Amino acid sequence: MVGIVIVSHSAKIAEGIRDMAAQMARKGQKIIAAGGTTDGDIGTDAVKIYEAIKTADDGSGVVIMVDLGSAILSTETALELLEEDLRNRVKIADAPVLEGSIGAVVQASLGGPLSEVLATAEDARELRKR
Amino acid sequence: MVGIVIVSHSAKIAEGIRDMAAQMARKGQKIIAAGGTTDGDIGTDAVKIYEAIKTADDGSGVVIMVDLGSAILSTETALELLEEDLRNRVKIADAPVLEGSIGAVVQASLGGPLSEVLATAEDARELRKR
Amino acid sequence: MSHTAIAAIEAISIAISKNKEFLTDLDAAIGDSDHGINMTRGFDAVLIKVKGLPTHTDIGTVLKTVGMTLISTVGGASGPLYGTAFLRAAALAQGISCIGSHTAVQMLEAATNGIKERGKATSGEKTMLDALEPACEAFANGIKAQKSLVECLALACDAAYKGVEYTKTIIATKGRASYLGERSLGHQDPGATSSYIMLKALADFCRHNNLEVN
Amino acid sequence: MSHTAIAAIEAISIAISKNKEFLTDLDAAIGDSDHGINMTRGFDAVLIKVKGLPTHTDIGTVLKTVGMTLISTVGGASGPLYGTAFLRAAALAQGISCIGSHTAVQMLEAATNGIKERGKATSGEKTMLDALEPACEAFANGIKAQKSLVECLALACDAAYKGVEYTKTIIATKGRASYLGERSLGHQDPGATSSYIMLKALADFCRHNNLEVN
Ligand SMILES: Nc1ncnc2c1ncn2[C@@H]1O[C@H](COP(=O)(O)OP(=O)(O)O)[C@@H](O)[C@H]1O
Ligand SMILES: Nc1ncnc2c1ncn2[C@@H]1O[C@H](COP(=O)(O)OP(=O)(O)O)[C@@H](O)[C@H]1O
Ligand SMILES: [Mg+2]
Ligand SMILES: [Mg+2]
Ligand SMILES: [Mg+2]
Ligand SMILES: [Mg+2]
Repeated sequence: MVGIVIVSHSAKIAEGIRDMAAQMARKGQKIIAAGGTTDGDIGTDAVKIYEAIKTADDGSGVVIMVDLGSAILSTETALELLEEDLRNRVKIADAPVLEGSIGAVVQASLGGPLSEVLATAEDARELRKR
Repeated sequence: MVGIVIVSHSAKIAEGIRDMAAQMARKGQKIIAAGGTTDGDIGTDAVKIYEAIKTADDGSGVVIMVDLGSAILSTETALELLEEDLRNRVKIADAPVLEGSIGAVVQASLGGPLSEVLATAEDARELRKR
Repeated sequence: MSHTAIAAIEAISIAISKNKEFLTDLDAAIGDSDHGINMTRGFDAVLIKVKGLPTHTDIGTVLKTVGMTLISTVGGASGPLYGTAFLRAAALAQGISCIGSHTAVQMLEAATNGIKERGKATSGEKTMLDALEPACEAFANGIKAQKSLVECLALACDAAYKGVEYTKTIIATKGRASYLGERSLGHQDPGATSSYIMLKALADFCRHNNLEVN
Repeated sequence: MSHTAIAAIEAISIAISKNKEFLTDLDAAIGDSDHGINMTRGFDAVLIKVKGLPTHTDIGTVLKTVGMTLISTVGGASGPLYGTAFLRAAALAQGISCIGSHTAVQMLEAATNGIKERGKATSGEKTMLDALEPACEAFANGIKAQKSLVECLALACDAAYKGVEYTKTIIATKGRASYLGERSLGHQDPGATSSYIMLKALADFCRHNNLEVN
């Protein structure tokens, strides 16, 4: 199954999204939270994200959900640290972090390939709240 | 200043978003987290949301950010509990919960009126992650 | 009388508790594995609240207490949905300690419409409405045909049961199960099932207690 | 030699620490009040790491250690940005223990380009690039004109300083300050300021130690 990494400035948010998404996941679905700085402050950590990607991948690839601007910068920095082989099957979703994560996890748990999981995550942009 | 209420299925998420958004806020900006069930489980609580709205309003109105489907149902139920006067100055943003909350808080802290805070929250739908 | 209403709520609550795992398992297939947990948490809280009400409370207040408690404790979509249903029914039972047949129909209709409005949903979307709408219709028809309360509730239960079966054949377009698209086919909807369970508990309660509306 | 490189990093680190509150206050006006905190946390961690390196480590490894530590400890946008800058510079200093003037120019350019790529930004967007790009150009021109390292760094600092002043006159279109739109006008950019502070610390360090490139 495609793994999901959730990158947020806040560890609480990344963990909370993981917990919410896990409710919709099949057993064995990897959902890795990579939020906050090592000392528990608000921020992102490219090395933590790099480790999370490696943990999330079982060979099927990884979709990364990110919150704000600098989370993208850290995630792209993390990608640069990966060996090319793995990097080629890692995608950053252009989607809202919470809404996209839920969709991505559902699709990944259905056994969808990387491209479909990414597309489902990005469909969350069209989600309406009213 | 327009108050912001953050409704999520997860208390951690609502609190984390509040903390992240607070970094961008002026003093006195009200950002109220209304996440999770009373017993700490994942879910939403219309009465908790109702209380949050009342706390968030200083007369300028409230923008509510919601995560998924049933958070909307609980929030709309909460609106039904409000007196009409307050209900008329409360809006649910059609926006991603995290991304919209940050924008809404920035705009509210700049002293923007309800309509502008709502519009800024909803602009977050256009935020690109790549 | 309010103690009868409270006893009926208690019967519903017991039925929900008994089906906690069943409902949760149904939700595991097409949702987030919590419907039984949600409903049990909600009705456990309801029981404590309604038992704390003063004797001779009117039925409206009992039902309002149920609704307010459900919206604040269930946690899932079913909380605001069933909560709204009870609140809408409560509004028609304010000050009453005995429900007439006409009022009973109106209350069930108001409850069902409350769910439709709250959920922005209609029949055929694989939700609790697929049990409740036909049940409501069957109940109303029974009353129109001057059948007894017990008979009418039996008709409503039959209709709800068929509705639950029907949900197996359709794709969810509302709620979490809609995330699954076609993969929701073949599974019965947890919310439709809990609606049936509640109606059945109410029907059994009325039958055992020889209750009648007038 | 690596101990010189480490001493230079230490000088930069001290300068950042001294300006912790100043940088944080600048960020409070147009960001999230953490730039000084972020940078100090990052360089505190950097100091521990580089001091733990074996003696005779090449400059590339020192700079790589700085970059890796910054990307993992700073927390804010400046972490991946400055981290990438150091990593790009490090790649040009692999195995070297002494930097030639040509290499020095290339390293500063690689660092600046790393930030441009990582941040998808360019000059005029009210970021650290408004200090770094002119500084980089001034430095390269100085080297081309065969000026001394100390002179070239002085030119770079002047250019960076002007860049910081320039950021007061423009609207942010990258990073958090861009959320403020026109309200970012009149404030100097925290990242441009920290870039200037780091360059100034490096220039002072080289001047005090009579360092020269060849
Ligand atoms: N918009 C809606 N309209 C009507 N019923 C709905 C709607 N959304 C969900 N439901 C009902 O709620 C049930 C799920 O309840 P529950 O599991 O408690 O909530 P959640 O999906 O939030 O976990 C579904 O099986 C369905 O019957
Ligand atoms: N996309 C970008 N490109 C270049 N520099 C940027 C970019 N985004 C932010 N910056 C710089 O980073 C600085 C803010 O750093 P910091 O406060 O540590 O991060 P954050 O904004 O994540 O809290 C800004 O002042 C700006 O100079
Ligand atoms: Mg559920
Ligand atoms: Mg749920
Ligand atoms: Mg900052
Ligand atoms: Mg920050």
